[in-house]
Amino acid sequence: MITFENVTVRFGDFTALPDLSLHVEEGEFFTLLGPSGCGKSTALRTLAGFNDPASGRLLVDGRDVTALPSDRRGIGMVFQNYALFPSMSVRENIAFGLKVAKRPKDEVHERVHEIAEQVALTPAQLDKGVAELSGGQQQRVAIARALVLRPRILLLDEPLSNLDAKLRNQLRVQLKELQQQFGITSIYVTHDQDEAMSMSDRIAVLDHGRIEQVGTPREVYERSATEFVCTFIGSVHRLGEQAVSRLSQLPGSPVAEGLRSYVRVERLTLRERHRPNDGRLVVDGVVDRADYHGYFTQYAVRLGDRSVSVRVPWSATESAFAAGDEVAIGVAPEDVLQYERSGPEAGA
Amino acid sequence: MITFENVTVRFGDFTALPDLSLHVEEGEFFTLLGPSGCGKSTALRTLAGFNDPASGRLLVDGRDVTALPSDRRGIGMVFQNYALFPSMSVRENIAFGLKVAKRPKDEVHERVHEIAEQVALTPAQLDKGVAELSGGQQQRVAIARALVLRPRILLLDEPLSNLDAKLRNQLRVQLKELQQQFGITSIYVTHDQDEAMSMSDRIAVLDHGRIEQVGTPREVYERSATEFVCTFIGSVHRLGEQAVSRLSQLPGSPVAEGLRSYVRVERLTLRERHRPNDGRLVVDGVVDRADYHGYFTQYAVRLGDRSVSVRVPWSATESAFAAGDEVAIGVAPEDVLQYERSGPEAGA
Amino acid sequence: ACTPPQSGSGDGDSETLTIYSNSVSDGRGEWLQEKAAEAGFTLQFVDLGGGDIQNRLLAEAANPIADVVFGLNNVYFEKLRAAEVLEAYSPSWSGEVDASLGDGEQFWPIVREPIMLITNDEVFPGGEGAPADWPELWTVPEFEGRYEVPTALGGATTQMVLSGILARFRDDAGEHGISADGWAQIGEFFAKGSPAVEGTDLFARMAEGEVDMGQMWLAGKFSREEEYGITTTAISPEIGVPYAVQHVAKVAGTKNAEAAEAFIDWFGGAELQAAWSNEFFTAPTNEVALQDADQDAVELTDSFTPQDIDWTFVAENLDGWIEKIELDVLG
Amino acid sequence: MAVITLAVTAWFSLAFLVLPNLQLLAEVFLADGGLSTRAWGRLLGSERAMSSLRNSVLLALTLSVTVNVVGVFVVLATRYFALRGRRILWLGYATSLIYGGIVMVAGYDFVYGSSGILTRLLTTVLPFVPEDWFVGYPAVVFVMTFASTGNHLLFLNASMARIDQQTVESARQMGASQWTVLRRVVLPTLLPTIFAVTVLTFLGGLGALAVPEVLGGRDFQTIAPMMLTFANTPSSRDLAAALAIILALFTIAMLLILNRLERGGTYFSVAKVSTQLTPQKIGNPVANAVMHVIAYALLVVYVLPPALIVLFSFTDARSISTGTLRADSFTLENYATALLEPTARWPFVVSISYSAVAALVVILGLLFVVRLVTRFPRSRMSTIVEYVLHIPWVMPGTMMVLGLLLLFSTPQGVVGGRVLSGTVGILAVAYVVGKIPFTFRLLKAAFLGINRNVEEAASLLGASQLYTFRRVILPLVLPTAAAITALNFNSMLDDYDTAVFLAHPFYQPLGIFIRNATSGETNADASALVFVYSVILMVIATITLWLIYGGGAARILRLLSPRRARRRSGDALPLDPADQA
Ligand SMILES: Nc1ncnc2c1ncn2[C@@H]1O[C@H](COP(=O)(O)OP(=O)(O)OP(=O)(O)O)[C@@H](O)[C@H]1O
Ligand SMILES: Nc1ncnc2c1ncn2[C@@H]1O[C@H](COP(=O)(O)OP(=O)(O)OP(=O)(O)O)[C@@H](O)[C@H]1O
Ligand SMILES: [Mg+2]
Ligand SMILES: [Mg+2]
Repeated sequence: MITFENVTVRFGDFTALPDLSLHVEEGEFFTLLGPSGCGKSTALRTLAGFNDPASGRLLVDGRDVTALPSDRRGIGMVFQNYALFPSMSVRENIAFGLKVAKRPKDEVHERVHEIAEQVALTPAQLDKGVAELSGGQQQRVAIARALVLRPRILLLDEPLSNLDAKLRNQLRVQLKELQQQFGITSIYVTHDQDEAMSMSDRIAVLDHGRIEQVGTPREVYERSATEFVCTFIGSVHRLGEQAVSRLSQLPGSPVAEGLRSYVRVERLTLRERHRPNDGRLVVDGVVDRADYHGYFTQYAVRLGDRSVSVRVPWSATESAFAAGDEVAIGVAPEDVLQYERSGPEAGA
Repeated sequence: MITFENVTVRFGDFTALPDLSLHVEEGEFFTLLGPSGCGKSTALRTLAGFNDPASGRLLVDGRDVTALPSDRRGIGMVFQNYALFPSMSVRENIAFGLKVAKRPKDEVHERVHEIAEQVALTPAQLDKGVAELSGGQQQRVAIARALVLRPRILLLDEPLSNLDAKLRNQLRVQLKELQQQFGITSIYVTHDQDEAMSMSDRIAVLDHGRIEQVGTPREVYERSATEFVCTFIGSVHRLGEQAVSRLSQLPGSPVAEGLRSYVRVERLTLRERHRPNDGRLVVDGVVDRADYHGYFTQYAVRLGDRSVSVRVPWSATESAFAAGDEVAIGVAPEDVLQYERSGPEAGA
Repeated sequence: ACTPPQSGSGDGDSETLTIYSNSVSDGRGEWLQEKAAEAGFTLQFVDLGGGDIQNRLLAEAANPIADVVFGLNNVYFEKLRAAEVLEAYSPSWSGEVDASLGDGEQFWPIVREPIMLITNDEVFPGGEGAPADWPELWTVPEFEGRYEVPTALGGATTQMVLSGILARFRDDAGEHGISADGWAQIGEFFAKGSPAVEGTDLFARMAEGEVDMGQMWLAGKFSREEEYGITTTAISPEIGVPYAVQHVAKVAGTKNAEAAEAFIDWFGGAELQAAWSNEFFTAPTNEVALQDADQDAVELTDSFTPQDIDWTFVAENLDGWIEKIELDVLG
Repeated sequence: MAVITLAVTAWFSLAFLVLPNLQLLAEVFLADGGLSTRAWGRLLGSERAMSSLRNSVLLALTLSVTVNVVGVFVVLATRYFALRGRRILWLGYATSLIYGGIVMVAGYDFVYGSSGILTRLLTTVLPFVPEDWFVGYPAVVFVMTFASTGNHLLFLNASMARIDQQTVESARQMGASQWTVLRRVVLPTLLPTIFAVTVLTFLGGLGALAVPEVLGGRDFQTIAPMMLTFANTPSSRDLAAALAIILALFTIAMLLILNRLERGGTYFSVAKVSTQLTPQKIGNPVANAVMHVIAYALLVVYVLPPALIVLFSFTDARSISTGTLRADSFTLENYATALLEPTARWPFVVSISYSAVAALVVILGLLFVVRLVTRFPRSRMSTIVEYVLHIPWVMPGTMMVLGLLLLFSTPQGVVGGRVLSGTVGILAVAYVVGKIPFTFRLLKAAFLGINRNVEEAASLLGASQLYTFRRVILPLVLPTAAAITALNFNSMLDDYDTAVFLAHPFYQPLGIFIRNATSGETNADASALVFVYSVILMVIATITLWLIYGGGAARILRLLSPRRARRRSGDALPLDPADQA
């Protein structure tokens, strides 16, 4: 449905997107993930028609829209900086698109109230000026303004970044529902892995304007195509050469020597010393610090002169450790992710 | 060190903070947590001197600063809307405070570069205009601008909301380090529970401008004082009356009947049926959907006509389920959180 | 109030004559309109200063809007004629005026008025001790700084005064037809005078004692004396004073040629000129009108000798004089 | 829409800006079949011309500084700082907007002139002060400075309203003093507007006519009167044109410098949602007191002259010229003459209609053009359009007008083969042309203050360019647009220079009427009438300003269309400090 065909975008001499190609299917929930400044917003804005590509084409439904003005692309967008109309009330902001489309008054009124309720804005807030709202409320106005039009294509640039976990979950579910109900093709920018993982059909991981990997959440997480993807998504621990060599010698181990090797921190096991090792590589260490995170605890464990962080989920059967406890860290060979020494140095 | 004494803040007839009292210790990392629009920013802005309290006093170091102009309160702040100076370059934005303080040129230059590096801004970006930065880059400029002054008191209003997980973690660690190194007393606003949990010495949970609970992360999470706190922080599952009654009958159970009862979703266990129950209440169900989240999987389990979501951390020893699998959910009586029917209806 | 008060039915209305004039202010326009209506003319005035009328007529040459122009002095009419803006017409009363005052072909005289040097009677009681002619202003030391000199050179009166002075130094070999001495003299004139103050009348300054004398035209002298409560005397030099003679002419290319001609015949005729004189204290050039004209006005006008000035020469050179004065003399 | 705008702009510029001037320049410079260079030699050889030119440039440069200093202060006192009685201050300072020219000089003369109030005071206390102390360069600068701050009051106020309050807060809170915040954060964001008003001031200085003429004395005469004389003398027009070209060079230099400084800057708030600036309390009590004292001292400076004008408009010519009042000085005769004259009403109708039409046309047209130019700031088209639209600023008014008249008195293909001179329309065209540069410059400044994202958002919501413009952009530039319209309207009411050549005989505007009633060549001395007409014009100007700033228009609109009744903080014109009270 949406295709970026060798799109290049420049700002002066700075190339924000060098040669981006991407295809998004009809009805898909597609996520752009990547470090701050990698060009996610630029990609969305280019699709919406606000940045002129220096070269390349944009296709929507097979039609070349590269030269089409943005109001005729039929795209809805939630802007990263909200871009609310400062001179209008919240209600006027949300109703704007409907009024443009000359919907009857009653319908406008009804739909505005409906969407406002969905994003948890009260009727009293509807009549405030946008500058009188809290940051999160402003963000919700931006979401409501885009959703109320039920566009066929929806671009969302970090739409939930200023919301609390509860509301965030609620809106995630609603966004996803709306998206499925109306078959809206969505491109979503988020820095929140969880969000990306749980909502997306596919994820594209970007770095410096280049695509590192496109795949389902599971593919991207478990079979990260590049070292960058592996280290960017989730927390990983980089294994030392010695550990890799020992892992490769375990029976039936797929681990090869001489490659950069990582293991996701939650796959590390933390046990009392001297428990059976289940075919893992086991290394002894001492707990340095335990950070309580609610449903998991993050331990900093000292192994000689290095410190490794291990994330241990809450579990009724395993006991908790405190600073100073002597522990053993275990790594299973099948959990090791390995990469050629291609990219620049990337630590864990 | 910082005291809010019965502070009331109004906007017109709307009371954003009714009678807020709060005490933050020297060197403490204190977090304000609460739903969007509950008054977190208002509280910070009042402390910084940008909102005049209708009544009440603000004390810093025992000194009444309520009437002091904001530039004489010695407080640093990262604004939720960034409040960058549009007419200045990134460098000038960051150097602003130092120049105002008439620091020598060399020092300014050095400190700007140092802090820029810490927030991962490149020298090339330093010379851009702030409008040419990505959202996350702008946020980092806002952070750098406040940190470079090493204020004794630092107010941070959702300083990391637009950053990707990796950078976020990195900056969290740096913030925390700086805070400890210089003994900066910090008040932090975030909507991210994880962040609140891992960074804070204490957390205040706000709702509608009122404090619901103040305590350490563990207290707030495990011994949530009110139903609001319990349901706002983390994900909980509300237990039906029948389940509560059965739980109360288990041997040595602290569960009482007739109260609203919750259990945190990650404390729910998901097992194959017919395994031993370890003194838990066990309910049979069928897996509806499994959402992959990387280091944990969220299952929607159907129990008769209700659906319960259960978060199962990745674990080598437990097997994964798929939609249609028959499972048993277990609840331990000591994991049940109970509240009087005081507040308004609050679902899980 | 959404239609012009005097218009008939708008553009190109054959009934309405458009008349450019600099002498219809002070109620003269209304009076004339009334009289004209009785005579069957509908008039619409464009009331502007002499220079402005000239410029406007020149610019509109290709598509004239005016039908008739009157009230300007010889210099302007000479220039209009040179630019072929006017059309020859011999009015019915052409025999009743001294045709040599005009060009005897295109523009015809109606009213004449002396341009004078006046002195404050309080300083020079009865003209005692006053200068006898313009050159004394800058040659007699006592008068230095006591006479007003113009600063803006666009006004008709100013131009007459300058012409009156410069014409005495005609030298066809000199710059702009004026001898070097003439330029030196005019330089002295400006250097030793007290520059006029924009927005402050000569009489106001005389009343304040800032200056004692300056240029004025006949009718202006009388109305101002009353207003400021001072009396003045006009100098009557032997060489004479410049007369501003007002003329009337038909504009070339007018769409209402016939009506325009009829108007000119009526306007310059003895009857109307006499009435005009009685109403506005002027001296008509129409000899037939003289008998019924305001005798005081005629007498006063005749009490001065007309200075003998070659107006064609002046018209040819005046712009150059003004330019030179602006650039090299003032300062 | 861009295409239409561009096409219309191109046609209009060609027809009414470029061709008429080319025609005139050709006429004056190509006198005898060849290019005439006579003018340059004449000018360079004239000591007076050169010194006048020097004086004009000196005045323009001086004013660019002094007017900005006073103007910025005035804006701070009425909009930025929370001073007591800001509304009164604003009204007082705004008096400079409702009168000007020779009458304004007279007003100052009543205070500082040889028989002025202050002079009498001074000469009594300090006998050695000469009566005519108020003359020359300092006096001219003084009067013109206070006369020219109106633009600051309107336009700087409007841009100030768009500054994000939180940037001020954050700067304060990083330890910046109020002064530093102002200098480093607030003023830089206002630069486009400051530049725009600086250009206006600079041009005002270059073209200064009445004030130096009266107050300059022998040593400080400027070039404008000379240019006026030359422009009105057919054979000397090449001199006027040559002078115009010299002034144009200065103006272009100024524009180039300012455009360069302006380009590449960011002047819109980059905040997610910016909060409106509220007046700042001055923390330091001494500074606060000083600020109040200066503000009110300035109020007196501003208000005395117009107050005296109103007072003296009820007296006879003699009292006016001598600046003295006696019990029997007062008379209503002047008002009677001015108001009861039977034909007096029509010119008012004509002038108000012309001014309203031209003010609206120019603002509406330029809103589109400026939007185009600011959308594509780096395109060559924008640069060309921008410079072409500045032509009327560099050509002397009379020359512009003559060019129009000359060109359009023969059928011109560019206007469909029609003859325009003699029609009612040509005066309106000239008015529009004359107001283009001023309008363009200030509108551009306003547009630079809008964050592009907002516009983008609207277009994604399906709004056409036009709709976006109307509902999103317009409310944001409305304060400035309204201010421009008001000023344009007021300034055209008493226009003489344009009307004198172009007015249709049946539709002659007020300026001609007033000039006829009051010119020095009428028989009666009409200086008293000048005052009366000025006061009447002041009343009209005040009504215009009230309509726009005092909420008058809003009130009327509300009566006309209840749907628009609700005024949000954003649409309210934030210029009137009362809005923030
Ligand atoms: N200037 C104002 N005028 C009127 N109401 C305001 C103003 N500023 C804030 N409010 C209201 O006060 C309440 C608290 O706002 P505040 O900005 O403190 O919320 P917050 O807790 O920071 O929320 P968020 O997490 O969304 O940023 C909100 O309901 C908001 O609408
Ligand atoms: N108008 C501009 N002029 C110059 N450079 C720009 C401009 N807009 C963006 N950039 C640069 O282009 C790069 C990509 O920006 P973009 O906004 O697409 O990043 P992003 O991936 O959305 O980041 P974030 O997650 O921080 O919002 C950044 O390095 C940014 O500095
Ligand atoms: Mg972005
Ligand atoms: Mg907030």
